[in-house]
Amino acid sequence: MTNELIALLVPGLLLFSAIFILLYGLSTSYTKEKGYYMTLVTLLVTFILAVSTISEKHSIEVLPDIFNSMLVYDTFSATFISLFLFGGFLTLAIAKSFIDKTSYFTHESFVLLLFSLFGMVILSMANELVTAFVALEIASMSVYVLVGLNRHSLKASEAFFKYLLLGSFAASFYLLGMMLIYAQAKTTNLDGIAEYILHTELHSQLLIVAGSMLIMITIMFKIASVPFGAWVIDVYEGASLPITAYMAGVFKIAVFAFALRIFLSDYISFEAIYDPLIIGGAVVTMIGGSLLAVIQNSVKKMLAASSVVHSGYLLIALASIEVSNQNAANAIIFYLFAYFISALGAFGVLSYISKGGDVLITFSDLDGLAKDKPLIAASLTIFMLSLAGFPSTIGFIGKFYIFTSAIEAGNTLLALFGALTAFVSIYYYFKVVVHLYFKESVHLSVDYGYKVSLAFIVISAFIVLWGGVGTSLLFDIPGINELNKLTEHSIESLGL
Amino acid sequence: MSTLSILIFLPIATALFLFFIRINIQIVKVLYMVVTSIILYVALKLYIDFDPNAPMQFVEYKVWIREYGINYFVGVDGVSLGIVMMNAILMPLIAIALYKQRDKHGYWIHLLFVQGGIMGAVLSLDLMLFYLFWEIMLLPIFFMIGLFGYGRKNFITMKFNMYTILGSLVMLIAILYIAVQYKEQFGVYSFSLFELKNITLSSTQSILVFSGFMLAFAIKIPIFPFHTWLTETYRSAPTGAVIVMSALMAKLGTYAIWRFLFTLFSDTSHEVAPYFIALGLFGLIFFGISAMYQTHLKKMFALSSASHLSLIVVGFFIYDVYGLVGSSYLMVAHALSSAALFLMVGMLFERTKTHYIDSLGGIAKVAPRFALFFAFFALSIVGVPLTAGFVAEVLIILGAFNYNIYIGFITATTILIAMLFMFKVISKVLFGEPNEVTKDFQDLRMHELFALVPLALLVLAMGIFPNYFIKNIEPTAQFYILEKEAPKNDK
Amino acid sequence: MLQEYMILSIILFCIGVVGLISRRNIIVIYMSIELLLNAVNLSLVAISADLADTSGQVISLIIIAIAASEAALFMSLFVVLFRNKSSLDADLFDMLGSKK
Amino acid sequence: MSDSLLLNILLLSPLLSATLIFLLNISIAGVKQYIYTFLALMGSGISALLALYISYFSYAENQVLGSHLFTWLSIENFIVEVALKADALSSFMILFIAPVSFLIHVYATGYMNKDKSYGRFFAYFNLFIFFMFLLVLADNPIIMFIGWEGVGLTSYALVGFYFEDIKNTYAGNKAFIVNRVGDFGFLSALMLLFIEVGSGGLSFDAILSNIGQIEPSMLSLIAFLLFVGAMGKSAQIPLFVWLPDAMAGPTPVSALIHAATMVTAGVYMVARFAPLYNLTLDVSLFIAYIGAFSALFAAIVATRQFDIKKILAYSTISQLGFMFMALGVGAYSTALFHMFTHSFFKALLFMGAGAIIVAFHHKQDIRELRGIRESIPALFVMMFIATLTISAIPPLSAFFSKDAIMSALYASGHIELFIIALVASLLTVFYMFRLIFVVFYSKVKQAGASNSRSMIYPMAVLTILSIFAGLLNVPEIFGGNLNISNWLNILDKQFFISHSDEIILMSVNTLLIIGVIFYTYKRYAYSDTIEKESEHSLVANKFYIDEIYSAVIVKPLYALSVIFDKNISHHLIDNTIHRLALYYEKLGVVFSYSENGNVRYYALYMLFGVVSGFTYLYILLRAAL
Amino acid sequence: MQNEIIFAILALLTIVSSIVMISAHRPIDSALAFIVALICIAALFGLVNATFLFVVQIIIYAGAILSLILFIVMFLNIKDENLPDEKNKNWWLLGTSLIVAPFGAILIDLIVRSDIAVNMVPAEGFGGIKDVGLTLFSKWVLPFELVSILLLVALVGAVTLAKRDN
Repeated sequence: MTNELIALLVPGLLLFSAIFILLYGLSTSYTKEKGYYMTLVTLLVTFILAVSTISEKHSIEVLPDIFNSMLVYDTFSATFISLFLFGGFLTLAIAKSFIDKTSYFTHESFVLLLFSLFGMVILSMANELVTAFVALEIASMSVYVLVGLNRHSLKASEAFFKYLLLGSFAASFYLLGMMLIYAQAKTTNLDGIAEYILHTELHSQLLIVAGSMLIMITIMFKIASVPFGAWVIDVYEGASLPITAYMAGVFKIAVFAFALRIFLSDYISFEAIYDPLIIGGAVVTMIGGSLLAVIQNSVKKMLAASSVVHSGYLLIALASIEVSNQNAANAIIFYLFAYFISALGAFGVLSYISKGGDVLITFSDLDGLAKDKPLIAASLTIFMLSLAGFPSTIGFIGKFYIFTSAIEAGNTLLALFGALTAFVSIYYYFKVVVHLYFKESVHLSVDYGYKVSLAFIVISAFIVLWGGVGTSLLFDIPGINELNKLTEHSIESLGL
Repeated sequence: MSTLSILIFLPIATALFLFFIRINIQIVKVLYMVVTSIILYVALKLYIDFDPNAPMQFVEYKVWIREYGINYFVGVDGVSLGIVMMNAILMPLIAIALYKQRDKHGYWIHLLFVQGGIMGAVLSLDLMLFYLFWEIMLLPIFFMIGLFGYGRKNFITMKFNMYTILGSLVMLIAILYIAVQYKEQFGVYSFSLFELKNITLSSTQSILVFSGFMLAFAIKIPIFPFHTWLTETYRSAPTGAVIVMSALMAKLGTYAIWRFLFTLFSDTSHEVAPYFIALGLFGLIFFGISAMYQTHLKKMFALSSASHLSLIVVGFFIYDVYGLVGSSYLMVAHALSSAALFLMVGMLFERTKTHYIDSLGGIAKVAPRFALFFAFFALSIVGVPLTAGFVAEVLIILGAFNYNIYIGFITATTILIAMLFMFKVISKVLFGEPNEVTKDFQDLRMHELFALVPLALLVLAMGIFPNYFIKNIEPTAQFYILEKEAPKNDK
Repeated sequence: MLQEYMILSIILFCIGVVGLISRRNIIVIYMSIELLLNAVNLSLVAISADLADTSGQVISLIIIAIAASEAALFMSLFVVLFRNKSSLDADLFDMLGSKK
Repeated sequence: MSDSLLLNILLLSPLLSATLIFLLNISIAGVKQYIYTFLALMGSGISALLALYISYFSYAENQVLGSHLFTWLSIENFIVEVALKADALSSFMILFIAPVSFLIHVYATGYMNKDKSYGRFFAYFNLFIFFMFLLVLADNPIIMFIGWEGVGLTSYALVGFYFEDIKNTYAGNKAFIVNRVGDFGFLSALMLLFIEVGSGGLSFDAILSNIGQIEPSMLSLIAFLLFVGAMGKSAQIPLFVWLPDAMAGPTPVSALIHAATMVTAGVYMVARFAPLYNLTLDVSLFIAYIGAFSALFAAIVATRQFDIKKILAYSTISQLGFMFMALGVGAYSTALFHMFTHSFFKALLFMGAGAIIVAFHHKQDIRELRGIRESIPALFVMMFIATLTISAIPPLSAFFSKDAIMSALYASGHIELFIIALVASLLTVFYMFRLIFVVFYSKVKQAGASNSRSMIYPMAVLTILSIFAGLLNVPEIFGGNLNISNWLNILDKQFFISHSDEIILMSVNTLLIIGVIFYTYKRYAYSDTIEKESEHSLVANKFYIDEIYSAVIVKPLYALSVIFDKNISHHLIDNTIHRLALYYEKLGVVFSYSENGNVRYYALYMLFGVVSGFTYLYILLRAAL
Repeated sequence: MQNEIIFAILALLTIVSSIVMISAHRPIDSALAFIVALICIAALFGLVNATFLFVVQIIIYAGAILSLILFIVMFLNIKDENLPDEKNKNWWLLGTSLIVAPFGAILIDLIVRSDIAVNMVPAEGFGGIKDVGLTLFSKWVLPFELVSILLLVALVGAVTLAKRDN
């Protein structure tokens, strides 16, 4: 199959499947099981399709005549598409127990999930601001609704409200920025903008600078960087666990797919202007996130707050992208993968043990889980270690790349600062471990069942470990080197 | 698989295997014994095959993360040999001494894990590999304290963990920094110790990077003022963990000073040596005096360890052949003695349920063998002749006098410092009339003797025939001294 | 005319922002958001006229469509919120905060 | 039998017997006592015989035995061989150490009879002898230091032998700790010596032949530090405090360690380094003064003690002071000779005291031991002879040795030293006869158990030695030829004193002594004077030296410990860290006020972000344009 | 010149009505003010020949969306006493205006500084339905199609959230 075909097939399949389930859901023969498995199969198939194109460097415009060069399918987008399709698959797979035990995962939820993934797929391929925006909105709106899926929960409604309101607010900044860029560059195509920047002086780029800044603010909003990310804890808390996992892991990747593309193609010329801003953003994000994370009693909120810190790390890497050296971009992709698999696992474990309830999972709810369910506890511990950046987990390699790239770009102090926030993060991540292992159990032994969910949790844990130490020396399974190669190809394919 | 890899990965693999397989605790213990015995056997073979005059031996080199030049690169020389041997010897002995007391899978699994971790950290010649092991050996200890500790164990294990990780993270940045510098100067990434030492750094840079490394080591050792995690942690930790911490992990900190700082920043190390000597000497006296008023055995021994570790630091930073050899020797000697002492404190606690010296007494009357060994190891800490500690202290003091006469005098106080508290311990614990707590004190059982006798013999052997052991360390030390004195070619 | 249009659009945008933040009534907040979008539209149309290129208008058309979809969500939001608390006061919905 | 083997056997036979006893003791319960006795006596007996043999050959044929066992350490220049050498000095040392040890062993088999820790005692005892031999036979100072520390260690174990009474343990601790303070000096000196001249080898010969290269101030420092070691071991001011307390040990221990052997190690060491001290006259004089003050001080304190062993202990300090005086003025062989005689009579005194103690139900206070002459006539005779000896009544052995010291002091020109020595020697007579008269010449009578023969016979041997040992070194004035001094052949300073002066000195001295004896007799014999003497006077309380040490050293250290651990480690550092963590969390709480859940505030933060970002951007762009 | 005057009047009207919109106490007043603003904006569209957009603006915004708002206001039947008691409303308005002012000022300054106008003369039929349609289906077909999906998503979402339980 040609890459172009796959580029069309993947979103097409998602869309088709979404609409099919939407319609099929009205039929009486529809059951939740069927919808679930259809979605799962769709994700698996599309993932396989996407992943088949990541092994080599390539870059094509998808139907350039019809789509007017608005879509680009390159290794970069293929990588990202594979990533979040895999993420979506994993979220759903782990969430099986949660979905079965709750009533509000109707067929629409699967539809919206597919739609959001569709939006993300387009977003990662979009090479034009309006297309990207619409794709982003498709993804966002699906997620807004997914957040508020549990209509009877006050929390979910409130989360939906906040996310929608602030999301729209942020979106309007994007539009304003896009308008300013368009006003000056007279085009919304990324390549066109890049060309304009290349051929003009700074005094005729003022609006582009301002507009790019506004777009960046939207991105910062989506990845929940301080001060634009105040929503994140509330929304993560309000949303049901699989959705939170989905947002934290998958959606963030999609946003970064676009952010990286736009950054590498356009913004990089303004590196000198934006770097201090991003660095400032990274610093306040890391501080703010870790401040909020240390005080939380709820594990979910802690994870939410800590996701802010992780955004800070990503911003470090973003600030470290240089014209001459784009290692930082590789680092971002790697880190995204590392974070997504770990966060997904962590939220997945929570969703697995939450039994579908709306209750907060506080730290003390985890007390003594290790005695009862050693496998779950071990997996959660591995995820925590990875999030904390403990060596031998993928999270460490991610941080390693980010810090290295930061130092390479001369941001040694920033890297040091990142290390210090990582230090603080040890506190709240290890707190989970302490509760899991060292506290006496308060509740009776529960059988959670759902070996499939458990299996996927364990698989994720293994990926986390393998990504931390894995090497083809031992087994012929792709390890760190291969992931690294992949990120490199992705970034290089942008220039093709 | 070759020797060093067996040393590193056999315990880890067994630990992982045991983690996933739920089997009878007796089988776990047997397996533990089998594995640690194999390790001991391999280590002994290594010791015999070791060629004192060759620089780095049994080297294994495999590419790990190609892009960043991170490799699985291990090797052993005179410095690491001592810790490897200690690690191999102590682990089975811990099991022999404790096998009746600990009926939890986790205890043994974590011990195996930490054995592998320490082996890895000691043998690594690649900075990232070192960092990896340096960090992961923390985990088993974290778990052991949390799972099997006493008192406010959760708080304390967290504190210990965070404290150590703070240092490690700063060190990580330092490692990355020099790696990036290497890349800028040589065009490729490398984390290999022997390649990184070729980089040229300005003096500010190298002092900063040095401090980054040193912070991690200083916390692990610990050097004043980074010691405040120490007493509480030792107090709360279960016997196995305390032994590992005091006998092995703390030594890793000092070992790393030699292995990494002296290799990478030999000039800077030399420049800042006076400060660290001063800090070490201060710590030596400070911890020694602090220990005087303690009544909790483990806290006191913790401070005693800290005092000796400060001495080791002094010995290293004196940076002549006597200091280096003496400190390396003290690392091993102190590992043996403190391991044995903590082991015995564990036995004491198991029998009397107390760690406070004020509530003990008269044990010598009811348990002469216990008293004998306890006194022997306590005295070996004090450094009486014919024990290993004496040899090491003499060498360090010699080095110190060689360095500077005043430093020499202060260093020589080490022969006084340990006595301040050790005799109090011996008297209060062993002597006097037995009281309510100790009147039914059971003397050493056979298996405990089996664990302690080899340690005692080794301490004696190292004290009486030091030359046999030191000949393995000396060439390496000489090599470092030569390197220090040789001018850097491109400066 | 382009600059004047854009300045007006910025002013409207700012007014929209003020309304969004200052008002507690969610309906007014929603209208402020619409105002933001309209402000952008205004400029786009002006740019389009200035360039003599309809693209700008098409974009604003798309934005209107987006606004419409937002409207749909907001309508359902009103319903959900009102159902829950019988009020559309934004300040009442603060139960998720992390304030200690 | 080769010579080096002899030396090795001499050294190792006590070690072997110690090890065997020790292993038997810890591994098998209820070993018959005679097995221990046999092993212990074998160990010390063999070495005693060998010692006599070796000394004889050294004396007669001037041969130097040597033995090289193995290399202890070899790092660069620091090459320490475990080598033994029996030159004249060493031979002289083992000449009295080994036999006295053996005798005390025999005595101890009686003293410790039926003791439940019989085996342990002899294990320590033999180990002690091993270390003592190592000390005197070592061919280099490092090995000597090992022996030096080793005797301290075994002394610690033996002083605290009856550990059920925690006070004994503390006495042992004190002994070891104070000794170690001296060792600190000794070790430092050794290190400095090595650094200065170590490249030429570490054997005594090598060192002493190279000391000329050391600059004088350094040499003085080394000499001083070495003497600090001697101070500790030989219980001189200010490091004497351990010795009286060390009497807590069983009496054979006091006899062997704290009278005859270990405490003399300091003297041996100074004599060993005689060439060095000959170059550092300032330090030598210092030694002399320390010796003088120790002699006087201890003698004064001894006059108001009531514990029979404490009196003897102070007497030992005092006698050691005499030796150091002699050493200080350069009369090395004189000092050594006094040490030689002292070891006999002081051991005898201690053994006698021990025998009394055993016979009279472990009473040690002379006020409770009154009137015991009738029940132990043999003991009385021996004790009396020993007292006469220590008083330097001619022609008993100490007369020759002490008189030689007095002459040397007088001749050295340091009259003040001479006067102090004279006063101290008179005080010696006073306190010794006070002891004798109080205990044996009393109106009250009491009966005690009789002593076993194993205790009496060694004492008898020692009595004979005490009487006649002086003949080995009869000065010219009595027609002797100073056999021992000649044999030792140490670089003694030569003093010239006319025979007439010497005779006057002797006679005056003797007369004074006899006068003091009479005074003492008047004062104490058949009188209650002793009951009236206060226990609380300045002298009885040893000038409050222990209290002063406690207040000046121990208490401040303890206070420092509290300050270090509590105030600095805990309050200052640890609490700062905790507080930092706490503040971080508090800051988190404060920060969480911003996360108040109100969506409009969230929007406001975004606006803040946007505005500040744009302000920054604008400033930057303005600057760029 | 005529255009400028009309622009000035419309701009003023837009601004005033927007301010009224955000400051009116009752939502119904806001909505009415918003209608005025929207119509003014539509007129401003018309002023630059965007005739199709003019129509769309009137129909969709002023017509559809606003009636939706009004419908909601009526449907939910929010009484005056149910309205939020916005005591500090004016302070908020003032404060936020002050905060946002630099943002606006900076953007306006940048716009003034940038010489972006090209002043192309529009062709005949510019901004008409045909013109817009052609552009939409040639150049912007992808966003257009995507918008359709977006609307579908919104629809599904709205239904999901607002539907009653069965």
